Amino acid sequence: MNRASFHRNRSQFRLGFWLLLAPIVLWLSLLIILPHVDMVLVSLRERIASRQYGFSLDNYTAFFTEPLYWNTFVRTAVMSIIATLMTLIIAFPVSFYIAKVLSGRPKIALFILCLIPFWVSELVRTYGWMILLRETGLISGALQWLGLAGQPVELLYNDVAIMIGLIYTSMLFMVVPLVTTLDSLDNSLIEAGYDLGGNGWQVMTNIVIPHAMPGIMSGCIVVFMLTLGNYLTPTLLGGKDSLWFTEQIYTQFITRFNWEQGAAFGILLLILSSLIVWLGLKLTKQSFTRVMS
Amino acid sequence: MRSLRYFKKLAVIGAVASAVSFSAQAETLRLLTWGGYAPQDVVEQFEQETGVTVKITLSNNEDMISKLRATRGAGFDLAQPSQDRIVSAQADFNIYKPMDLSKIDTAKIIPSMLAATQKNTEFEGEVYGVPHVWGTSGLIVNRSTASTVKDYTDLCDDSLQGSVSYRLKRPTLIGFAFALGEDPFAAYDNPDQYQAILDKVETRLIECKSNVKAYWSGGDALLNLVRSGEVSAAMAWDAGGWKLNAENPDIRFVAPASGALGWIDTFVLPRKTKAEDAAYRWINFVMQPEIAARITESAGNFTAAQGSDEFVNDTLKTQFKESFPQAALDNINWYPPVPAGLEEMEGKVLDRVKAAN
Amino acid sequence: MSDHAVASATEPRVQADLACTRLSKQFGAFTAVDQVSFSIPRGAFFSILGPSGCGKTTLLRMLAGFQQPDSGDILIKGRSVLHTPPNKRPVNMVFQHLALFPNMSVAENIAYGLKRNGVPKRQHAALIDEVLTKVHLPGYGKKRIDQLSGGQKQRVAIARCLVLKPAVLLLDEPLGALDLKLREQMKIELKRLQQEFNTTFVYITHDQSEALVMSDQVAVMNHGRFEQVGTPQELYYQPKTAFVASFVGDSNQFAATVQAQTDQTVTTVTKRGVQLQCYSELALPPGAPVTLFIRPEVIQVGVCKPDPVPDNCLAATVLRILFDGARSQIQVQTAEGAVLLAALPQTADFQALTPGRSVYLSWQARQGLCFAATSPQHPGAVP
Amino acid sequence: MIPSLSSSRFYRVSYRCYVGLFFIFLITPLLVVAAFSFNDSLFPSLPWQGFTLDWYLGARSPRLGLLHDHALLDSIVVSVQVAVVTTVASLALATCNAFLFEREQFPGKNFLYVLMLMPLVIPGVILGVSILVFSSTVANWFEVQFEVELEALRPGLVLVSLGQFAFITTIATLVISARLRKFDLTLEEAAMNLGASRLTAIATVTLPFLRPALLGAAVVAFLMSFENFNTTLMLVGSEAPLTIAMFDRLREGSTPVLNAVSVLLMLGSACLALGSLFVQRPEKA
Repeated sequence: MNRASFHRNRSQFRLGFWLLLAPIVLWLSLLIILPHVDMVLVSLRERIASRQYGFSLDNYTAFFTEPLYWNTFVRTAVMSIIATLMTLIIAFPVSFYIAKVLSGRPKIALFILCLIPFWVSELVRTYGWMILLRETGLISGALQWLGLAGQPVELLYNDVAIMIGLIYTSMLFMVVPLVTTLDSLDNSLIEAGYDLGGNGWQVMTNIVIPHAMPGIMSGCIVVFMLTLGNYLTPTLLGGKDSLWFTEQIYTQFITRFNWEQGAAFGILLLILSSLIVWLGLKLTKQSFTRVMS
Repeated sequence: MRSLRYFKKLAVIGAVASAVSFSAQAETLRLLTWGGYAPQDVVEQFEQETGVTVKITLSNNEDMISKLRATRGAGFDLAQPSQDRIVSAQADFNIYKPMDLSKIDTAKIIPSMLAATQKNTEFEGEVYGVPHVWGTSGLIVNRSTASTVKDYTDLCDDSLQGSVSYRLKRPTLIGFAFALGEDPFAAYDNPDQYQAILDKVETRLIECKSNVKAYWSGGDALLNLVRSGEVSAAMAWDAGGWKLNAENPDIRFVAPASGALGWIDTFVLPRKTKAEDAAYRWINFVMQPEIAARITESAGNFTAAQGSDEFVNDTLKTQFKESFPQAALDNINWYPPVPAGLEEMEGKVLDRVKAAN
Repeated sequence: MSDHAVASATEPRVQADLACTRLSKQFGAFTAVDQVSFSIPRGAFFSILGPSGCGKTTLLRMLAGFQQPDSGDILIKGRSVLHTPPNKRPVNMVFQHLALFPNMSVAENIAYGLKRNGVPKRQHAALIDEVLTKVHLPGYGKKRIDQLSGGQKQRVAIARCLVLKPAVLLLDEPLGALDLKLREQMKIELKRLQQEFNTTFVYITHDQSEALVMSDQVAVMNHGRFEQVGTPQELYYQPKTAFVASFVGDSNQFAATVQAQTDQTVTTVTKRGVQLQCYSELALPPGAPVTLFIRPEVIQVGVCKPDPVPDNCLAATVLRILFDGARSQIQVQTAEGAVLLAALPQTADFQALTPGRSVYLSWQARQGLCFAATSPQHPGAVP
Repeated sequence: MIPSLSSSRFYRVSYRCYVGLFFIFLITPLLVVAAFSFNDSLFPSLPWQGFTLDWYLGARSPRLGLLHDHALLDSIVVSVQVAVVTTVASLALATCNAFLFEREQFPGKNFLYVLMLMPLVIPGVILGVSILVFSSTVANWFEVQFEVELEALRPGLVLVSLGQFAFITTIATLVISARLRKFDLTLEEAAMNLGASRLTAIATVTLPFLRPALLGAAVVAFLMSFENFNTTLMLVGSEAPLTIAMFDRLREGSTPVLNAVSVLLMLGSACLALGSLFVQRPEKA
């Protein structure tokens, strides 16, 4: 009847339970919780003199009083949201095509084709875009050859380049959950939608999208997190104006040796990301655990 | 059952791999250095002569300090930060170990440089650095497209829209300060005055921003920018300029009118160095004139090794003389040690420049 | 009410392969198995029949060791196995969905238990061949599970257990997933196997036909208790409770009140006012509410009034014909409005029967059963 | 919309074009990287200077090819070591987690589950930073209190592996849990019924059932570790894994030897991905 209870009420399995519980607790506490607690503590410290530190909120006030940090923060968030939405818009028709239009061998082939580029390091992918977009790169060359540009065009080092890089790099994490949820949608539901007089748009908004919502949200969350936390793409593709919050964190840690400020930024980024994810889930009425697993 | 065996196999491989990777090898010299300072042939010769394996990590000043800061001076056996960045880092983070000059063949080092480094790297009565490679930061100019550039501020000339590059790091601030008629080094000990200079530089750099194609961060990246013609004038190291000059005579390294910025990269011992002997052996090895000359050829910069010039090829010597007539040589502004706290002020300026539109 | 059902089997006999005494199991406030006692003689085919949720699966899982009883004892070959873990009990189980290991071949599935029980490896092949021959699957050892048909899987699942020569084989509705034809074949096959291996089978099912066809003894279980234990014939012809009467076989059911009782013949009046004669072993006071059970096949259908008039005779109109070959039935309505099902006689007279015709229904009082209406009714039958 | 519903030819053709464009978008950067690894030029951009294999075979600087570039080759070895350790560790823990979440009931289970998912919503850089900060705190404390130097807690391969392990475990747990959820528990009971102890039942029945998921998770974990950058960047010590080594070179503006490494990576990843598909296929048939 209740199978789980059978495993529970046998004393010999209690030991097994603790043995299963111990590693996960160790993992989460030592590698996730305590480090973040410690990061909060460090962020509340300030260098008073050489090798002397004291409690202070300055690292946070610096964030709020220095418009630069604010701007970077907002810019990162806004660009991440835009990149996430654009990834969704680009990926959805393709996912739908793979999940619903195709079947059998072409379907598997196309799905794998979707995945393979992403088994390659993000660095390589970004590198590819650098080669394509730079002034002496392929696209610029092609434009000149076609006579569409009279002189080399610089396509690298601007926000569009960052956006392309971000979307490209996140695509997999959108396509996979979308294909999975769309695949689980019974074709007859779509047929029924038409049969009952719906048009394409209505069927899409009333049947397909509500069904795919968990997949959409899970894709969006993962893509958003990856984008927000991306360091490579904005650094390599972004130009002289490119500002990314992770870059700020990196700079504080590596270039300025200012761990205290970096830790404060880290905490702020974490709060920001949690807040946006939470808002997204609230707006779409999805549950975190359901969406993520 | 098969999968069990599979995992056992995996586990064994994993264990072996980790044992190999994580066990510290005593006879290894882990060198934290700049690109070109430890060319492959020199390393091979050293390894053959001493039996010590050399493991190289390429880095720059900030990276070096931050890596050593994170490890509190462990993980590497010998590092090569610039002489002006040693004392403040030592004061804040205690990451270095005093140098035992008696173990170094000081006769092989140019005395004036040794003395200067000794003075600049002294902290609480101990000396931390010995000089190795020295050079300057100045301007790389493509004469066919940017012949007007004579000083740092000329990079802001309207004719150079979108074809200029420099690093968004402290040398740029210092260089511009000199070009704007200030003496930032004199203001090192006066934060208010220094801030005023920085403000001035900041304004200028922000005005100048539309000229910038990209801020470079690695030497070769800049070379590629100039080489491909994407950038026609840049603030950069002399060695890069000479390298490009050899490929394309139109490109030259120019000592700016307000003076090139002179730096000396040193040898320092991280506090928890595990191969101190090997480190001293390496220092003495690379300071031999012939070896030092080979490093000069690879790095493009001259070393502090006595008499190595003889072994350096003529092209480099000619290039050096072209870029540095006596007046320019005398005009070099050598970096004094950076007092702690200054870099934070500079950092904020750099951030604001980056953020400006 | 069910106490008498188990009275004959409370004390385990020495001969019994399996015996339970006052076995109980609670899940929170819910009593799944309530003081069940029984014993099964060696080599018997014993079925436990009951609706889903009656506790039969829980009972079986306690026998297999997957669930600990709250109280009571389980004896296998006279020894208590309460503290024996499932893998050490001399019982084996054929699971509802068979639980064949999909990653192993047929032979590997059968060898699994041999390996665990320390049978030397060199004997495996012979044992496997032998058992596969007995289940009529010779040479199937190399096949993968997903290459087998439903019936073949059944046999492998049984072979996998029987090769271990268990004292008792437990079967948890193993035919549930099969289609009707195959199920009919497997019933016969199971019976044959049980006789060939001469092993005690404990078979649980909610399908009365499976239980009746195969079993030597059937226990009807409801709400955690055994309502009645007996041979299939006893259950069918002499149900001891209303539940057994309704659960075993088809019945027309009527709620009625007692008018009078003479000996074992009871005169009742249904809610619609039809007077019917029934049989009851128990004394029922006049006015007591009762439930009547009349099986469709005992009802004689005639086009004219039978003579002499039997104990019960009703005039009715044919509502519809439910044609099902040999099992065809007619649905009729009496003048009072009561609806009944009756077996359609397979004679030429009735070939042309059409709805709207008048017929006479008749049966003897002994063929109608009557129980005090306290037990909840079986939901299947509509009066 | 779906094939069973009729649609206009224009719609179908334009839909197909869109999907085609999408795949061109996906594949072009990789093709370009691969193509330029054969360009006879010192840096990977136009003009095309002719075909060469120098970036694979070249023995002398500046045309130092991949096969002679010891620094790059070493970093590949480092990456493989880290990836193997991370994969084995995260798979072991993930399997435990899957059993814990799928089989056990305990107070606070939901909370623990949410906590287990957290690494998915922590940016990699922050994860790296926090582990760096914490391990430094611990190591410094030991140094001050006991004058012991815990080298493992200083940036280096141990921390890199731990950092990657911290989030890869979550992904592996999700993959393995999903498969374990589909496992019919009666199979384990059947095994016990046939005489197996609980552990034997798990080893002989449950783990073989999980095998495709374990393999899949292993491939994913290996690749994620191999290509991880954000977390590794903050934790790396004297030995750099490939992504870090490549990043350093990229910042420096390196030669097309980077393209050559990339081609190697693509081939390796493709083999691994296809191999894992091949391994999983019979299970689905």
